Order: sequence, then C-alpha cells, then structure tokens
Amino acid sequence: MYTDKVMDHFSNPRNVGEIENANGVGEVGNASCGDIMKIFLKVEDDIIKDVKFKTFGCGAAIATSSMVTEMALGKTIDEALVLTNQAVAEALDGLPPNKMHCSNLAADALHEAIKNYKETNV
Amino acid sequence: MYTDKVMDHFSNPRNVGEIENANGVGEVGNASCGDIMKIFLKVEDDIIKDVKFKTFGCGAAIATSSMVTEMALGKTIDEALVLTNQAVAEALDGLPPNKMHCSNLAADALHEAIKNYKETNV
Amino acid sequence: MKQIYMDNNATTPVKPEVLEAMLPFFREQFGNPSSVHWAGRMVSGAVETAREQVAALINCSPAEVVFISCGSEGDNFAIKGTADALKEKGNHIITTTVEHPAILETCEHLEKNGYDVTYLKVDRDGMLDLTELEAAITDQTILISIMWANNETGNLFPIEEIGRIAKKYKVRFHTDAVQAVGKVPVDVQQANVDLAVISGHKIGAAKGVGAIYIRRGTRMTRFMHGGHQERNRRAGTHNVAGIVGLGVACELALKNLQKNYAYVRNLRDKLEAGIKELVPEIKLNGHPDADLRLPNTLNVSFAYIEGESLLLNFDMKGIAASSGSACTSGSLEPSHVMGAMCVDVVLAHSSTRFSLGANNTEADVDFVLQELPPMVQRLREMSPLYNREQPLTCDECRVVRRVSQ
Amino acid sequence: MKQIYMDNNATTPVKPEVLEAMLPFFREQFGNPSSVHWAGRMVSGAVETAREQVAALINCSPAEVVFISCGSEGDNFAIKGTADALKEKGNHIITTTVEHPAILETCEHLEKNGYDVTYLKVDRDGMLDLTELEAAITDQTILISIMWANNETGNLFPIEEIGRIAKKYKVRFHTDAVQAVGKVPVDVQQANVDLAVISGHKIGAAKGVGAIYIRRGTRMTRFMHGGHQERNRRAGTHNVAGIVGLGVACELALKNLQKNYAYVRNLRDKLEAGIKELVPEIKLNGHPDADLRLPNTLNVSFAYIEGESLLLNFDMKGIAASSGSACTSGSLEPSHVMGAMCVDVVLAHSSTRFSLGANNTEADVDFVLQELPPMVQRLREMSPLYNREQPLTCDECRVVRRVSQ
Ligand SMILES: Cc1ncc(COP(=O)(O)O)c(C=O)c1O
Ligand SMILES: Cc1ncc(COP(=O)(O)O)c(C=O)c1O
Repeated sequence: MYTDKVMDHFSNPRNVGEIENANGVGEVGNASCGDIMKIFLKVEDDIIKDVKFKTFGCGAAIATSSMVTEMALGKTIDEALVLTNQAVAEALDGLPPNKMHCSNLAADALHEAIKNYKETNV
Repeated sequence: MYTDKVMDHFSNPRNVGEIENANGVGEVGNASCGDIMKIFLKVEDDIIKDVKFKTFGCGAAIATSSMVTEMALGKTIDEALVLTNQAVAEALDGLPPNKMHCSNLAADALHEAIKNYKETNV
Repeated sequence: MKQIYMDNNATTPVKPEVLEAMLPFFREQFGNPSSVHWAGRMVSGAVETAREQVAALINCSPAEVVFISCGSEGDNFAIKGTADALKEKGNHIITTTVEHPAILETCEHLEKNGYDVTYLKVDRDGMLDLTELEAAITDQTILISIMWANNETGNLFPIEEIGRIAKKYKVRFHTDAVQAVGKVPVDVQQANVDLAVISGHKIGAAKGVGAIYIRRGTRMTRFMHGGHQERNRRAGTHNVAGIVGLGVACELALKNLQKNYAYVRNLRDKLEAGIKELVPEIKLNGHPDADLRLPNTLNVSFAYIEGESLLLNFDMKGIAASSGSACTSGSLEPSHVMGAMCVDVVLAHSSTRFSLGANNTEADVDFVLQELPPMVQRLREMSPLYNREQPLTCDECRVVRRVSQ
Repeated sequence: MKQIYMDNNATTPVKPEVLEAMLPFFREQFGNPSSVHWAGRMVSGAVETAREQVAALINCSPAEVVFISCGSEGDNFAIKGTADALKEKGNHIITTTVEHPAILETCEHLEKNGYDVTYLKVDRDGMLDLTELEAAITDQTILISIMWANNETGNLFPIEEIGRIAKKYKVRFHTDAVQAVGKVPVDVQQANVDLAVISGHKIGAAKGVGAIYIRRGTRMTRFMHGGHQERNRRAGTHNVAGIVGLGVACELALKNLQKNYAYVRNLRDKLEAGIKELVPEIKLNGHPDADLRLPNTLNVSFAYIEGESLLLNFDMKGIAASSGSACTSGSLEPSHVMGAMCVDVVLAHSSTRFSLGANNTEADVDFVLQELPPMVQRLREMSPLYNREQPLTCDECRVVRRVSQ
C-alpha cells in the first residue's frame, strides 16, 4: 500500500518533537477523520532554522509530516510557502489515492505555522 | 441419482415391445412433460398371460414400465388393479423425488390397459 | 472406463495452471485484501493482477472489472442494478426469449414490481430480427439485455449491431457473455457494450467466481450491499483464490483463443457431420451456418426418444453430454430455448447438447459416432412414438391420457 | 520474521483438512451437480454431505441449509428476501446500530424504497435494551435482524431472549451468525431463529462460500434469480469445492468447539489482562464481562494515538490485527460500532481489535505484550494530543483548523 519512502519516514520520522521557544506554530486536521498535525518553527531572518512536528494520524500523516519538515528546513519562509501537499506526496513517491485528501495536510500545517509566525512577529 | 435397481431395469428392460394380438392396450402420459407409456396385455381367464410395454421417457419412466410388467405378469386382473405407482417405485428401491410424479405412471398405464380389456371384452 | 466429457457449456475442470496459481491463496496467502497488515498486503496485489488479466481478455480498463460470485450474480446485478438506478428514467427492459434463466427470472421478478419487459422472439434458427429490437425501443427503455452466445444452441447474436442500435437510441446495453468468453473474441469496446458478465467455471477457473464489466460512468445500484470492497460496487470479502484463478484462466483463454477455436471447431464439425450421416431423423437445433454458432456447441434432436434416457445410455459408455429434456432441467417443461425456436415439444425433449473443449480428441468424437447410432436405434425401438401409424401431434400429446389402439 | 496472526475475525487460513477435502473437486470431480452424467453424479453427493455437516453445526435439518457465496449475500438475501416476500404484511424492520455493513447498507437501501427501519441503540458497553426492542415492534414489523456476535467488539447478544420476543409477537427473526459460529454454540432451534447466516472464510473454509439457514416454511423471495439450484432458493452453479470445504470446516468446528473455546479464551484473557497491566490510559471496547463476548476477541483503544499507525508498527513486527480507524476502513468515519457505543471519536480512531484463533500460542501473546507498550509510548510521544495542557474535546476537534499555542 505505502511506498518504501513512506514507510521509511513513518518508521524513522525526522524532526519529531516540539520547539521550546518556537516563534511559529500551526495545527491543522480533524480528529474525526483521524489526523491532526502540529508544526513548530524557529525562524530567524526569514529562514527556517529549526522545524519539528507532532502528529496524530495514520502512516501517511506521519510520513508527510516528517517529509515536510525535511523539505522546509533551511528554506526561507517564502520558499516554504510554495511547498504544496502534492509536492510532499511526490517526494514520498506517491500516496494511496484514499490518503491524498485527508492525510496529506502537512504543507498546510507548515503554512499555518508560517502564518502564525508572521502574525505574531510583526 | 437412480438406485441400482432402476439402472438395471433401465439398461436391461424386461418385456419391451408390442403384443400382436393384444386384448388390452393402455397409454398414459404427456409428451410435454416427456413421458408416454403404452402397455399391451394378453389376458386369458382374467389372468395376465403376457404383458409388454413401449415407453418414451426418462430413465425412471423406462424402469417403472419394465418393473410394472414384471409385477403384473401372471397376476389376475384384480390383483393387477391394486398395484400402485408407489408399489412400483418401492420395488425399484425408490425414485428421486422429482421423478415421483411425472415419470411414475406405469401402474396407471397398466390399469388403463386392463380397463381397455374390460371395455372391449364384455 | 474411458470418460469423454462433452458438457463444457455446463462447467469445465479447473485448468492445472489455474489450480497451481490458486493454491498459495488457501494457505500462506490467506489474508483479506482489505487488511492493512502483511496478510492483507500479500494478497491485494494478486487481486489487482487478476483484474488486469480479466480486463485484457475483454478489452476494458481494469477499473471497469468487478469481481462477483458467479454468472447468475452478474446477470442479477446488471438488470436489478440498472432497473433501480434508472427508475426515474423509465421502466422498460428489452431482452430475448432465449436468455439464461438468470436473466429471464430476474426480468419476471421485475415485472411483478412495476417494470415492463419485452421478450424478443427468435426464428426457427434461434436468431433475432433486429428491426423488432429497434421497434421495441420506447422512451421508457432503460436497458437492452441480450446474450452474446446461447448456452444451449451456441448461437451467436450480432452483438456489434445490437451495440450500434443501443448507442443510436442511447439505451444501456448488457450482454451475458458467459458462454462467449474464451470461445470467441469478446471486445466490449468494439461491441459498444455497457455491462458484460463472465463466469469462471466455464473457462477453466473455479466455480463460485465471476466478473462483471461495468463501463466507466455507468450508474448502478449495488446488488450486494455491505462493505466497501470493489470500490463500493460489490460487498463481501474477496474470494482471493477464486479471483486469482479467474485471472489466470482469462490469460490462458486470451493466449489460446485462436488455436482453441480452430481445434475445437474442427472436432465439433466432424461430430456434426458424422451424426448427420449416421443417424436418420434428426434435427439440428441452432443456426445451420456453423459460423454463427460457438465453435464447440452442437445441439441435435433425435426424433421419438427422450433426452434423459439417451444421456443415461451415453453415461453408461462414459460420455457426458446434456439435454433440453424436462427430466434433466429440474422443471416440468422442456427447454425454453427449444420452445422459443418452435421446436416440437417431443423433439425438444430429445434435444441433446454436445459442448466440446480443448481437452477432447478426435478419438473422442470417433467413439461417440460409434456408440450413438445403436443407442438411438435401441431407444427408438422402445418408443411408442416410433413407427406409429398416426404420429402424435403436439396439441394432442399435451393432454394424452389414454389412447386405445 | 515471525508472523503472528490475530485478525481471525477478518478472515482465517483454510484448514489443511479443508483444503485436502476441496482439492479433488477442482480436478477429477469437477462436474456440475445438476448434470445427470458421471461428472455430475460424482459431486452431487458431496454437496449433500456438506449440507448435513453445516446443519449439524447449527442444529437444523439439511433441507433448511442453502449454500451462498458469502456472509454479505446471506444478509442481503435474508433482508431483501423477507422485505419483498412479506411486503403485503408490513414494511417495518428492526435491527441495531452495530450490525455489519451488509445489514446496515441493505436496510438503508430499503429505506429508500418505502420501508421503515428502526436501528436499536446500544449502551456504552455495546449492549441492547430488550424493552426497547419490544417497544419498537408494531403491527407493521416483518423482521427483526440482530447479529449473534459483533465482529468488532465480540459482544454476544442475548439471541435466545430475542428469539422469545420475536416468537411472542410472531415476527420473523434473522441473525447474522457469521462471527458466532465455530466460536460459541449456535443452535437455531433453541434460539428460535428463522434465518441465520454463516460465512466459510471465518471458520477455516475458503473465501467465497457461505450458507443461510432458512427455517422450513419461511417464505422468501429469491435474491439470486435464475436456475433451479438449491431447490429454487439460490441460482448459480454450485461452488462445489467451496461447499465441500465449508462442510468439513463445520464438522471440525463442531468437534473442537469446547476445546477451542477454552484454549482461545485463555489466550485472549491473558492478552487482555496483560495490556491492562502494562499500558496506561486504555479503554476496553465491548462488554466488561468476558462471558458476554466471543472468547477470541479483544478490542481496546489506546488514548492519543491513531489505529492505523499502531497497526503499521505491529506489522513491522509481524503482528496482524485490525483497527476501527477511518484510515483502515475505506470510509472517512471511524467505526460505526464505536460511534454507536459513544466512544469518543479520537478513541474510536485508536480502537484496535485482536481476534485470536486456535493457531495462536502463549508465545504469541507474550510477544505482543512485549512489543506493544513501547510502540504505544513512542506513538504517544509523537502525538500532539498527548500531554496537552487543555485536552481536545470532541466538539472542538471535529473542526480544528488551526490552533496557536
Ligand atoms: C458480522 C459479519 N457479518 C457479515 C460479514 C460478511 O461476510 P463476508 O465477508 O463473507 O461477506 C462479516 C465479515 O466481514 C461479519 O463479520
Ligand atoms: C448463458 C449463461 N448465463 C449465465 C449462466 C450462469 O452462470 P453461473 O452458473 O456461473 O451462475 C450460465 C451458466 O449456467 C450461462 O450459460
């Protein structure tokens, strides 16, 4: 069902955890459909210096969360804002069709975190 | 499906044929349901001296025809009149349920032949 | 005793390659393909491979194939599923008088529930008049259901032309292709078919599995309600082993189609010619042009004798065939197909179907041709209808209940 | 890697004795039992033997057993067949909110067609209130359909009492016994059941075969229309091999019922006690009294984590179980059974079912108890719901779409 890349990120997720003094936090998801993703950012000079996640969800939810943190780390926030859920899925060599909608929200969580950073750091 | 006795009477039917100068002939059956039985009698002093049959029909029809001729031969016509289809079936160790009605008419044919004998030999 | 099986339209043995492919799915690979763990993962790919194999045989996309339990289920699904889904659109169905009971009984059931059904007549050769089909279509017509090949006579209906008519009038077209697949080319695209049913056990797969082609976008009400299997089109845990076997059987059927057609047709033609030559007073049931029949099917009536007793005689020699006689059908009437073709009721009772397969040999045919004539003669000698001065007419025989000489 | 299969409520491997019994029916004994020749005769007896074996397991007469293709078919048949046959009598059906989708979706379909359905609620333990059942019965009620045992929780409903109520009000009673047979005694006489469904692949027979008990004299409209098989009650060529295997599986189930109950229950109880001891913040789903559950089933929720990710972790260790999470069901909602029991939606997503079988060993249980606690802990550490200051309430989480710290 899942690609090797998904299983790799699921079983060895990168950047799990919280950032103590995060300056951007975003959470998306819907517990009734089974997925909640929360992303913590440490942004300095508009660059994502650190990023961590916590996720409640299925294999795809955890793997996409892990992947999005890898993709975002070191990017500017503008670069990170153009990351899409689709791009995350592609970086994982694809997701099963029924996971494309409800479990593929990691980029949204990242964007929420960036938005939160922008709102709280004006 | 059929008992050994049925198969024996089907494959080696007794008393097949016609009687040239029969004095009783009966035919029953229904071609649309697939069975026609015709019985020829030679009655002397109310005793069945000879009996033959011709049958168009399934295995059960042929076997019951053969059996009824064996059972009738040598009997008085009164004895023959109490022979039932049921008794014929029993003598064959039974018939499949779906054959009990439409293919188990040999005693009827015998009775028709006796009736015909009585009507034409008053 | 030698066993000569000439009843391949009834069912076929499972092909060795098919059984081989099935076996692991009873044992180590026993999982439910809907499960997310190893046991499920092990088998879900196999189901999808089978779907591709079925799709390749009938030329559709794998996503258009739904696995079911048998041909009858497919016919029930096609008709009831359409009737319910399109009930706002109309209530009229067109089919033929010679369909399999899975179609006819389903239609009769719908008639009790407010649907109108037109049963197209066939001629004495068992063929349809397509102008009658066209004339039968009304603005209420929601479905045309016509079989690809008839199971009793082997007659092939002009499915492509019917498909054109269905398309012209924008009516959905279902074909019961149970007897056609594996014997003649079945291309659902070319024939413009919307629904088509196949059954595994007719083509060397196991009993209890089949498939229905549902053209993409064809709105159907489910027949088997329940779980989410088959993308919500058919509930019930997948019969994985059966499905895998069906896939392999379809692959083999595709690979061997031309070769088997020629081989089986040659045997059947030989049997047909031989019987015509050796047995007097017979009647061929089905189209006289052998190109318009399945290559493997021969249906003949032997005047004056009844089919079951002939089959029993065959059986004593190891020959397996089938009959349109009431005695073998479980009903009181002889074959409705013979009736629709206006075959005399007595001849209908003697209709005998030989349906050959690639397992048959020339020697089989020779053996049948050697044994058949004396059997027929012996049964005729025993029949009160043979050499009768006044032959029984049908009106008469329907109610014979005592005739004196 | 060791494979530990604890998903026997989903499906089971075919038992070696069952497969052994099936094999000849794919090969030499491939005939159609409706045929009159050797090929048919060879197999018709086998079908009848299987019918006796099924009848013995559930204590009915063989003539009351009809072979079908799966449990879902049986449920569709029971409900649609009753609804149509008794439509003059009434249009009301009573069932429960925790039935299998084969029942629920069928009932929802009937609701679109003029039938009224009462879905009885269950309490937090998943149990029915029988006074509610009695109160629901009206003069329009034609069917009560209540499962014998629930597939997700293992809960056993009081079928005998329900049977008494059905009898008192003269309402037909169907029970989906798919999960009960082979695990607990199922006696259709004693329970006063009119219809009962069983599915082969849940008891060591093949997928794609099942049976429905139809009490003598129970008027049903056919579900599968077509040929005369099964005394006109179910059309379609018999799945002979599958049926033979089902018979053997029933015979084995009967023979080993008590022994297996004790054996499997002991393992399950050990697993249950172990999880309760080793993992904090869990919730048992189903009745706390283990006597009121199937001996093999344990359903627990692990707070803060989602079921599919737990299953994947299991899977990496070779452990097969199942989950009520939406992610594993093919739907967007978590298990309707958990919903009916008012299990919090997050807990429902983490509901995990272990369904054991006689193939499991103490070592299997020990292994699960060793692997499970660290897996749960690891996933909890990863979860934004764990150790949250303000716990997510359900109302809230249904629509979370951005929460800042
Ligand atoms: C309680 C219950 N009923 C019905 C079914 C359906 O059985 P099948 O998968 O054989 O159609 C199942 C199994 O999935 C079940 O657990
Ligand atoms: C033309 C046709 N349709 C449907 C069927 C039914 O197939 P099954 O026996 O698999 O239900 C058959 C076979 O009996 C058939 O010959």
